[in-house]
Amino acid sequence: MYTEKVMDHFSNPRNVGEIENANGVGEVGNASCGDIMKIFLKVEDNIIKDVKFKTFGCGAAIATSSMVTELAIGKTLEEALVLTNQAVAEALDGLPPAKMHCSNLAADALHEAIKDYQAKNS
Amino acid sequence: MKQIYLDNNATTTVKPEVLEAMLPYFREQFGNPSSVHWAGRMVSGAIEKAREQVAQLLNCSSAEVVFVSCGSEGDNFAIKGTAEALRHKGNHIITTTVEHPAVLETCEYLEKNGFEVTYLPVDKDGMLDLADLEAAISDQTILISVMWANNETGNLFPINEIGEIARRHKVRFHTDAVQAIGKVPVDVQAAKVDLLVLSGHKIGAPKGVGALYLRRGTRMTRFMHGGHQERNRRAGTHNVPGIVGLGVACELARLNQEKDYAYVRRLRDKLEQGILSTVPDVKLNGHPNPDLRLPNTLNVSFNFIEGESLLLFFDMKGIAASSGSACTSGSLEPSHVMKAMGVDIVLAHSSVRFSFSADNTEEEVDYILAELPPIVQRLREMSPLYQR
Amino acid sequence: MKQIYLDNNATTTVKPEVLEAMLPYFREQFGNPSSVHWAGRMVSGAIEKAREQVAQLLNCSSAEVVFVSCGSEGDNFAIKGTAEALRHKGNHIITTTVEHPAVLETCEYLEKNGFEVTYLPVDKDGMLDLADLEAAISDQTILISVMWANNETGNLFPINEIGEIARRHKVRFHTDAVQAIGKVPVDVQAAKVDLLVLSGHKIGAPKGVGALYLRRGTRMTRFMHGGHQERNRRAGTHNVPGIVGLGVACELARLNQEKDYAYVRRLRDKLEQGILSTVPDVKLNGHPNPDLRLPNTLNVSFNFIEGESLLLFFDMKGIAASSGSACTSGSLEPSHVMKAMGVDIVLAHSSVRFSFSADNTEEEVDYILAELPPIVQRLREMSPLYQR
Ligand SMILES: Cc1ncc(COP(=O)(O)O)c(C=O)c1O
Ligand SMILES: Cc1ncc(COP(=O)(O)O)c(C=O)c1O
Ligand code: FES
Ligand code: FES
Repeated sequence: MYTEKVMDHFSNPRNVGEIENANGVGEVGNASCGDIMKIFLKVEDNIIKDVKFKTFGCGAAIATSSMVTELAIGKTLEEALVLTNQAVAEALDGLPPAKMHCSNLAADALHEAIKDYQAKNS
Repeated sequence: MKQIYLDNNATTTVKPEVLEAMLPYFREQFGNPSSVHWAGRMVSGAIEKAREQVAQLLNCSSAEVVFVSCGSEGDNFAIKGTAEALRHKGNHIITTTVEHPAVLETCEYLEKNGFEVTYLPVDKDGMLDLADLEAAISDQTILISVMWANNETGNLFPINEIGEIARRHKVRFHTDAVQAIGKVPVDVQAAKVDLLVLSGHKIGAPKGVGALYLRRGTRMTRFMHGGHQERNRRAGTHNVPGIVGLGVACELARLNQEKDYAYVRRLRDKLEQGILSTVPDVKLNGHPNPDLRLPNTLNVSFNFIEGESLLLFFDMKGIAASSGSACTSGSLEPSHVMKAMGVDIVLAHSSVRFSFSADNTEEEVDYILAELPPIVQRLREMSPLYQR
Repeated sequence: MKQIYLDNNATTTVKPEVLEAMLPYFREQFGNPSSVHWAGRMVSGAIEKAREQVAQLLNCSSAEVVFVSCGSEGDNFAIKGTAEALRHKGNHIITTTVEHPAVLETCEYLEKNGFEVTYLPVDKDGMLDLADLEAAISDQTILISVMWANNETGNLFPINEIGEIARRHKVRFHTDAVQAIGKVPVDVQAAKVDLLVLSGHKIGAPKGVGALYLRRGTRMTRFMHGGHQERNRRAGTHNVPGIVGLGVACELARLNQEKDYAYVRRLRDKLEQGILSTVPDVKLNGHPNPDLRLPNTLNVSFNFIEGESLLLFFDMKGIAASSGSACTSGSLEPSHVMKAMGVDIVLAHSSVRFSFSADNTEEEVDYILAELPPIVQRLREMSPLYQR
């Protein structure tokens, strides 16, 4: 059902955890649909220096969270803001159709975290 | 890699004796039992023998057994066949909120076609209130459909008492006994049921065969129209090997169920107590009294963790279980059974069902009890809901 | 004792390659394809492979194939599912007087539920008049259901032309292709059918499995309510070994049907010519042009003799065939197909069907041609209708 990349990111998720004094935090989803994703950012000079995540959700939810952290690290905020859920799914070699809508929210969580950072720093 | 199969409520492996009995019916004795020639005669006796084996397990007469293709067909037939046959008498059906979709979706379909359905609630332990049931009966009520045992929690419903009530009010009573067969004694006379459904693949027979017990004199509209098979009650060429296999599986169930009950019960209780005593923040789903559940079923919620991800981690250790999480089924809602029991939404998403068969071993339980806590811990550490 | 099986339109033996492909799915790969763990994953690929094999035979996309439990279920689903889904558009169905009971009895059931059904007559050769068909279409017509090939006579209906007419009038078209599959080429695109039914046990797959081709975008009400299997189109745990077997049988049919056609056609023609030239007072039932019949089917009436007694004498010689006699089926009426063709009542009772498979041999035909005349003669001498 899941691609090898999904299983890899699910079983060895990258960047799990919280950042002590994150300067941006974003959360999406809710328990009723089974997915909650939380992204923590460390931004310096408009560049994402560190990202961590915590996720309650299925295999796809955890894998997309892990993948989005890998994709975001080192990017400028502008670059990160154009990262889409679709791009995250593609980086994982695709997701099962049933999971595309429900679990593919990681880029949204990242964008929320960036907006949080921007709100605090403007 | 170890393979520990603890999903026997989903499906079972075919028993060796069952497969052996079936094999001659694919190529050597392949006839159509409706044919008059040697090829047909060879197999018609086999069908009748299997019918007798099913009847013995249920304590009914073989003429009351109709072979169908699966549990879902049995439920569709029982409910739609009753609804149409008794429509002139009334349009009200009583069932529960925790039935299998084969019953629930059939009832919802009938609601779109002029029937009224009462879905009885369950309490936090997943049990019915018989006073509710009796109060729901009106002069329009034509059918009560209550499952014998719930597939997710293993809860056993008070079928004999419901049979009493139904009989007293002269209302027809159907029970989906797909999960009960072979796990607990099932006697259609004692239970006073009029219609009962079972499915082969839950008891060591193959997928693609089931049976409907149809009490003598129960008027039904056909569900499968066509040829005159099964005394005009169900059309379609008989699935001869499947039916032979179902017969043998029922005979094995009759001979072994007492012994198997004690065996799987011991394994299940050990896993249950082990999990409840070693893993924090878990909740048992279903009736706390293990006597009121199937001996083979354990359903627990591992708080803060979504069920599918738990199953996938279990799977990496070779452990096959199932979950009430929405995400495993591709639907958006978590288990309707958990919802009906009022289980908190996160706990509903984090429920896992372990279901045993007599093929499981105590070593397997030990292995799970060793592997499970670190997996739970690891996933909890990823969860935004978990605070140490 | 010799065993010569000439009743392949009733059922076939499972092909060795089919059984071999199925065997691992009873005990080793026994999982439920809906499960997420190893046991489920092992088999879900097998289901999709089989779906592809069915799709290739029919020239459709695999997403358009729905697995069911038999041909009868396929016909019930196709017709009832259309009737309910399109009821708002109209209540008229067109079919023929010579359909299988799975179609006829389903239509009769719908007649009791507010539908109107036109049963098109056939001529003495068992053929339809396409002008009749077109004339029967009204603005209430929601479905045309015409079989691809008749099970009793082997007659082939002009499916491509009917597809044209249906498409032109924007009426949905269903064909029961249970007898055509594996015997003649079946292409759902060329034929412009919207729904097509096939059954495993007529093509060397086991009993208890079939498939419905459901053209993309065809709105249907479910027939089997329950779980979300088959993309919500048909509930019930998949019959994994049966589906795997059906897939292999379809692949074998695709690879071999041209060769098999020529082979069984030669045997059938030899038997046909042999009987017609050596036995007096016989009548061929079905179209006199053998190109307009299935290559494997021969239906002849042996005047003055009741079919069942012929079959029983054949059976004593090891020859398995079937008859359109009322007495073999337990009903009182002789074959509705013979009746629809206007066959005289005595001839209808005396009809016998021989149906070949590629397992039959020329020696078997020689044997029958030797054994048959004295049997016929003997029974005729018992008959009060026979005057030498
Ligand atoms: C033309 C036709 N349609 C439908 C069926 C029913 O198929 P099944 O026996 O698989 O239900 C048959 C065979 O009995 C048949 O010959
Ligand atoms: C309680 C219950 N009823 C009905 C069914 C349906 O049976 P089947 O899968 O044979 O259609 C199942 C199993 O899935 C079940 O657990
Ligand atoms: S958490 Fe529900 S589909 Fe992923
Ligand atoms: S001739 Fe005996 S039943 Fe008809």
